[in-house]
Amino acid sequence: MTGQLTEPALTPTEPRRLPRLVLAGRDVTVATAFVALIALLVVVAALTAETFLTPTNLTNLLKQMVTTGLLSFGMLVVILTGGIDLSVGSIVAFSGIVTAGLVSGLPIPLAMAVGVLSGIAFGVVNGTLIARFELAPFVVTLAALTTIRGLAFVYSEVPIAPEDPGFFTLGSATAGPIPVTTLIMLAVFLVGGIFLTRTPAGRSIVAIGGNAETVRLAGINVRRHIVLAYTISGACAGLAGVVLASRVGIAQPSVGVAFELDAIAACVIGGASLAGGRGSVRATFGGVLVLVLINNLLNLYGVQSFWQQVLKGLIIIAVILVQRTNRVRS
Amino acid sequence: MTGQLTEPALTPTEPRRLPRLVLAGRDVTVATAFVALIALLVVVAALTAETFLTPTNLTNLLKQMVTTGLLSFGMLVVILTGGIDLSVGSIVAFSGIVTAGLVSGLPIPLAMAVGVLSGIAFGVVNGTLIARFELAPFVVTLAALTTIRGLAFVYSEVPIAPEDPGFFTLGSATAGPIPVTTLIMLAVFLVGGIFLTRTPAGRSIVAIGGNAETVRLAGINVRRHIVLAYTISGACAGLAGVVLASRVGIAQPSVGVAFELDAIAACVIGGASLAGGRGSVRATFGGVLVLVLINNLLNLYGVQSFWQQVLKGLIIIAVILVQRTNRVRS
Amino acid sequence: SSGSGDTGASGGDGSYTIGVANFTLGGPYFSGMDKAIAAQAKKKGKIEIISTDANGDAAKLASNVEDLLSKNVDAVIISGGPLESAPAALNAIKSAGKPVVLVDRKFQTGEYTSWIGPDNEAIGRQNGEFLAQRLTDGGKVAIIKGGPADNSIGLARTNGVKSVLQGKPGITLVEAPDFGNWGSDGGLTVMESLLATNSDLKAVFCENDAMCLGAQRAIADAGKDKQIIIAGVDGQAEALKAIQDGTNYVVTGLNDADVIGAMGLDRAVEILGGAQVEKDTVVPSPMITKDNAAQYADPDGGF
Amino acid sequence: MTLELRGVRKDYGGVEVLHGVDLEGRPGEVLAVVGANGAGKSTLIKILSGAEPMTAGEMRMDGEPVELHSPHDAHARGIRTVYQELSIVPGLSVTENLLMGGFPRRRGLIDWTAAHARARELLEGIGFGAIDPRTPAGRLSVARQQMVEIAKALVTMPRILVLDEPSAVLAGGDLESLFELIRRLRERGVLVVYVSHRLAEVMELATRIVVVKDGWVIATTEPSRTSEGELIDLMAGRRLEQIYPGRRARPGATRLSVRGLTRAGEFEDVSFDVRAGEIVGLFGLVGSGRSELARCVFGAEPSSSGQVSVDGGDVRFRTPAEAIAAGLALVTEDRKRTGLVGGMSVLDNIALTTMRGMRRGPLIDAARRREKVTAMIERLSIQPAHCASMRVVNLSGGNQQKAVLAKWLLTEPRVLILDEPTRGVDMATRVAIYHMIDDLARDGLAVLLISSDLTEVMGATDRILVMNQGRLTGELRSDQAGENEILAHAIGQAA
Ligand SMILES: Nc1ncnc2c1ncn2[C@@H]1O[C@H](COP(=O)(O)OP(=O)(O)OP(=O)(O)O)[C@@H](O)[C@H]1O
Ligand SMILES: Nc1ncnc2c1ncn2[C@@H]1O[C@H](COP(=O)(O)OP(=O)(O)OP(=O)(O)O)[C@@H](O)[C@H]1O
Ligand SMILES: [Mg+2]
Ligand SMILES: [Mg+2]
Repeated sequence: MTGQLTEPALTPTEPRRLPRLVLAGRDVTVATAFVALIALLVVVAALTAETFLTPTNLTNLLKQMVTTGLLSFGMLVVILTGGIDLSVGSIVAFSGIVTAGLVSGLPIPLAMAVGVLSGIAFGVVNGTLIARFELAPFVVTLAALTTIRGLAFVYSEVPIAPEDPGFFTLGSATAGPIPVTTLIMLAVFLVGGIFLTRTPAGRSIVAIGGNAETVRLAGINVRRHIVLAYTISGACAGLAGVVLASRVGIAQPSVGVAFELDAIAACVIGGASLAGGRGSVRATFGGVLVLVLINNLLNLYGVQSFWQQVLKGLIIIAVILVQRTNRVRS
Repeated sequence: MTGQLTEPALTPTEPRRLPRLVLAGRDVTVATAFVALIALLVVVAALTAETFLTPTNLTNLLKQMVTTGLLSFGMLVVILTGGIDLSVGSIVAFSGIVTAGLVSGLPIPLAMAVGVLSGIAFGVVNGTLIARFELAPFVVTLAALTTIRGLAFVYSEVPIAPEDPGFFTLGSATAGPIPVTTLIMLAVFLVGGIFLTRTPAGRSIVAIGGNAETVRLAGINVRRHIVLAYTISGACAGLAGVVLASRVGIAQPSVGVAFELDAIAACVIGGASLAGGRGSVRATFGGVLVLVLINNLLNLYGVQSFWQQVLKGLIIIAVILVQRTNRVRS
Repeated sequence: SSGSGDTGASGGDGSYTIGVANFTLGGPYFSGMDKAIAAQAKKKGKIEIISTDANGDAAKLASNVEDLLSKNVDAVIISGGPLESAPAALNAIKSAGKPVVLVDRKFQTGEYTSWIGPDNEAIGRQNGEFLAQRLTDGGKVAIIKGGPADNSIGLARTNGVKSVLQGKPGITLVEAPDFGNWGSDGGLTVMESLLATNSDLKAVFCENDAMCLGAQRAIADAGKDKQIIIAGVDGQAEALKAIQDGTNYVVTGLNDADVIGAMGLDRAVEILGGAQVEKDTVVPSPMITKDNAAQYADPDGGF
Repeated sequence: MTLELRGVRKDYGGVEVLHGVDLEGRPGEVLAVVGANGAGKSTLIKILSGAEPMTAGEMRMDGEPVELHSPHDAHARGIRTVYQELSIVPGLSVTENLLMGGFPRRRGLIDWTAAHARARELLEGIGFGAIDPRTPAGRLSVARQQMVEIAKALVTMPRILVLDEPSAVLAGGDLESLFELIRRLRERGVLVVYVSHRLAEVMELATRIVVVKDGWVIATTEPSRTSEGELIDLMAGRRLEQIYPGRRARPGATRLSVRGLTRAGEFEDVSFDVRAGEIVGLFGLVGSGRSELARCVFGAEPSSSGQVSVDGGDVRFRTPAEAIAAGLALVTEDRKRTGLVGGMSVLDNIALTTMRGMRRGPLIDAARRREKVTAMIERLSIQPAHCASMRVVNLSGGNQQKAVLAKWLLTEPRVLILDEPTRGVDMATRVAIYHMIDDLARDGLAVLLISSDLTEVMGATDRILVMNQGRLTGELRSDQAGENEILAHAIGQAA
């Protein structure tokens, strides 16, 4: 007798890991904890800073989350694939200055479309270099950060302030109490959420971050989806640039330095894994809220700028610590 | 014998594995290509920019690589573990300003030691948060970037220029034609190279980046080694801050913004994988050379500032493309 | 003081190579300065300019200066931007025995040959006085700073404003906790935060025009452009236009990169020609209001 | 669907690992491919599935020459493959892993309700109904993950189904479901290519058997015309006289003692001893908690209560380092995740546990390290023999397993815990491993052998512990225990 006997057919006694439901419920728990955290921040804010709940401040909050929000969604898509996009801040500058520059010659909507398109174009280039030539996302987008910033200055060294008041409309219009730009950002999150959870392309992007080889073996074009991810990020950055220029009323080639860091922070505060495959649209939006709330609160308390920086870093650490404890306790 | 043999059993002595050396030689090939690339850059530089080979310019080159070099070595150690350290630029600022601030009260070497120690302390905190609390390196060091920069300003909002000329000695002394600071950096690379290839701690750091769980099960304290990696990075950044302040003669709390990007770029140009486990000290040094050469050449050619940025990004892409082609062809 | 006239070089054949070391070109004021120097050199003829950019890195500035010296320039002009001092660079120039002219930024330490720049505190005082005149009934004045005191230019401007307004009856000062980072977008967000905490502001002073332009939008969005007036510094083209158009942007202090840059080059040439020159030259910064804005609005100016 | 391979060659960086393989298969056949570790089975399969191009040779389907440029090409032609290494996306649900290639949609969007329903239907249809399609695949046991992999290949009915060691991580009912499935696929005219080291199942399932050795096909036969013994001899290239060493236990003093060890939710109140010179088997069905137990004993995970001691004393190891210092070694069951550092060389991997001991001053004594590692490579005959500087991932599966073993033997342990050490290991290597364990035990080593392979547990040990749902349910002497008795304990139905 040399071979191995196969055991007689056994009833597949479900293993004893009954409390699996708790595990499966893990996401719910974390999400709840996260919502609780934001709620706590808001309540503390409302109780301690008298101006927090004033309409002006709430509108401010809504306005100030737009840029970070738009960039964060694009960043999330890229992070899900296991990549990163450091070039978004430079794209914001480029698309803004190009739009402002074109306003004198083109109809405003067209000029703005060109701004967004420039972001898309940069995204396609980033994505192609990363997917087609298999270069590290960090370096490619780092190089893009430098190059695109340079191009923004080459386009115009000086700020451009379009004369046409129509240029400001997008940035200053409100629908009821809510700024239109905020609505645009919310729409991006909404459509983006559906895209990531309900479309094959979105699911493929998530799956690629989990295990690209498996996705390739499933007959899905991995490269094309990676390009798509960077294109979405580029588009979001382009849109953010246009919105920001319209809101400020003046486009500067120097704007947007280090914007990528806030966007990445928002994703990670929202529980996204920089290794890819894990991250949620809703939680990322929560991350944006946390960041904006922190800034807003520190300002309302009148905390001095350097101490703001010190505290901001510490608060981010505290938030992800709380998050982690929750995840581990599951 | 009931089996029907279709072919006679062959003696398993076919000499089919001879060319293995080629495989083993793969690394050599890439390294050679990389050296060739740098040599090419130098030759092109020497032929096209007449001032390139002047002693002043060569000394300039040697001086200019110090900060990036020191930061890159520390960054490599962290990257090998699969992490990243975004806080190095802020540590440079903090250690510089603290050193300059202490010079009035302490002997210069002691003040400088405190500067380096501050870097070490930040590294220990980073490492502990990452290893002990299992937080994502990107976010921890991003938060540290913010906090430490804030602390540098809290320490002194205004720049500090020590009166004592002894403060400049470190930054301006030369040994023969070679600046002492360059020698310090070279020493760090040399000792660092031995550390990573020849000591248990160094090998453990490399292995952790490859598969931390395997390393833990092999009885190696993974956390301690991760803390060690960030400590080394912090120490390098602290040293870089001291050296920089001494060289410039004045310490500014705003110095060092985005320094981390060049350090990371140097590592990746040198073939390090941001996923950890892969990277070499020599190639990272090559990466530093490439970056410094690019800057120097663009200056010598008198390329206009913004075009320099544009080109710098494109050249980085080109370099990693060439590198990759070589690796794939192997 | 010496003007920006076409005096030409008074020694040799008047052909020189002059190195320009910029700390950064990443702001319109600084790139304007660089261009003004080059333009003036071209106007003079026979002068070659080698311009470098340190990209905001003090060590690189030192390297760039060493680099310029190795190319054997006759003089160096340093546009130090927010840099407080550059001992290594100044020492290198000194040991090479070359003259160095500082434009805009006067270094706190180290030896230089000559400095040409504005009196920032005076600009601040000027703004303060104008605001005091306008706010006869008193009111809250906000101050938006560009960055930390590690850049003493801004500090000097703010101190100037404060020195006038502090103690004026009925006037209170509010300093924004956050910095506007010298940009319009920063000015906008800081102003928004200010408006949330201080709805009763009567005026706002920003350490430069770029931030004022952002603040102006925030004020307009909040519908308070009738309530709040704005004061800035620099004379940026868009600011001049806003002042000329009679908006709530009421005043700025001219800190003209064109003038300073041109004077800086002239000064370097004079020194090379062996002339005895004033060590420090303060370039007057006229106050610009609706009344005189048209006269300074220069459609072709670099800035 | 007939499949033909003619003169297929493959080299990796100049090293030829297949030397002109010919293969033929017809619809309704189960073509078993057997061979020693590193013989080239997986390589052959990668070529079949379009994952790797062949260096030379030809592939024909129904007489038509075909060229596969990608796995996608293979899919399009009805070839589906289940690889040796698991390749699920752990973060995604079972449903998504299954339907990744094409989801049911409504108005352009994925219809998740329909998708889950379809996944459930699919799993039930192939006898894997115990898997909940909504669970994230990464949370399933390794066995269940493997079943998901198999189900994935059957989402659209393939014409050729290639299975690379599908049974290596399956046992009991799961395994039976798989065999049933393969029989049904045969009936539907699918050509099944089946790679396995378990010759009993090969004899049971296969219609034809192809023996691969060192990159050549050395024999093609049928179950009715051969025997397990003959196959083993063919694969090994020599006669294997005795699979299991004849053991006569003369155990010494107690080496490893576990008392009342509990880890909440995983296992409870486990007590046992292993004595010097003894080989104790730990049998149980997949998921019975054996691996968890081993990890807790080793200090890799905290336990809730209880004691572990080596050579006396009451301790509980808090870290693997403490356990190793006390003389414990653990060969884990999942070499890819917990046994190897894939990107490093074989040398670095084998030396990982002993770096600190091999120092001269602060530096590693490179010469001594190489010498020790080379000796161990030789002793375990890890192939290829000069593999020290190769990246460990480029070894074949069985040789990787040996590298893990080598790493632990270098620590000269007093207690060796082996968790499924022969999973995916060929018979000749197994025999080597059994004899090696036996030798080590004779020198006084205490061995705990965790296995889901009943024959192995009965043949290679002195004593058998049986585990069921986190509790020890039986203890038997190997030479007296019967299969049914052991299994009864394993399913908790012993009298
Ligand atoms: N990517 C690779 N690079 C270099 N050599 C490789 C690579 N993949 C496989 N090999 C070599 O090819 C040979 C055949 O390996 P293969 O994985 O096909 O063996 P196998 O028969 O499947 O063995 P096992 O039973 O252990 O799984 C081995 O010697 C292996 O080292
Ligand atoms: N929480 C978990 N999530 C995912 N997989 C798990 C989890 N816990 C255990 N596993 C896996 O499930 C398998 C069952 O492990 P366990 O130790 O409970 O049983 P076992 O008797 O050793 O079974 P096996 O024969 O599979 O090793 C292991 O391979 C382990 O990796
Ligand atoms: Mg195999
Ligand atoms: Mg197990």
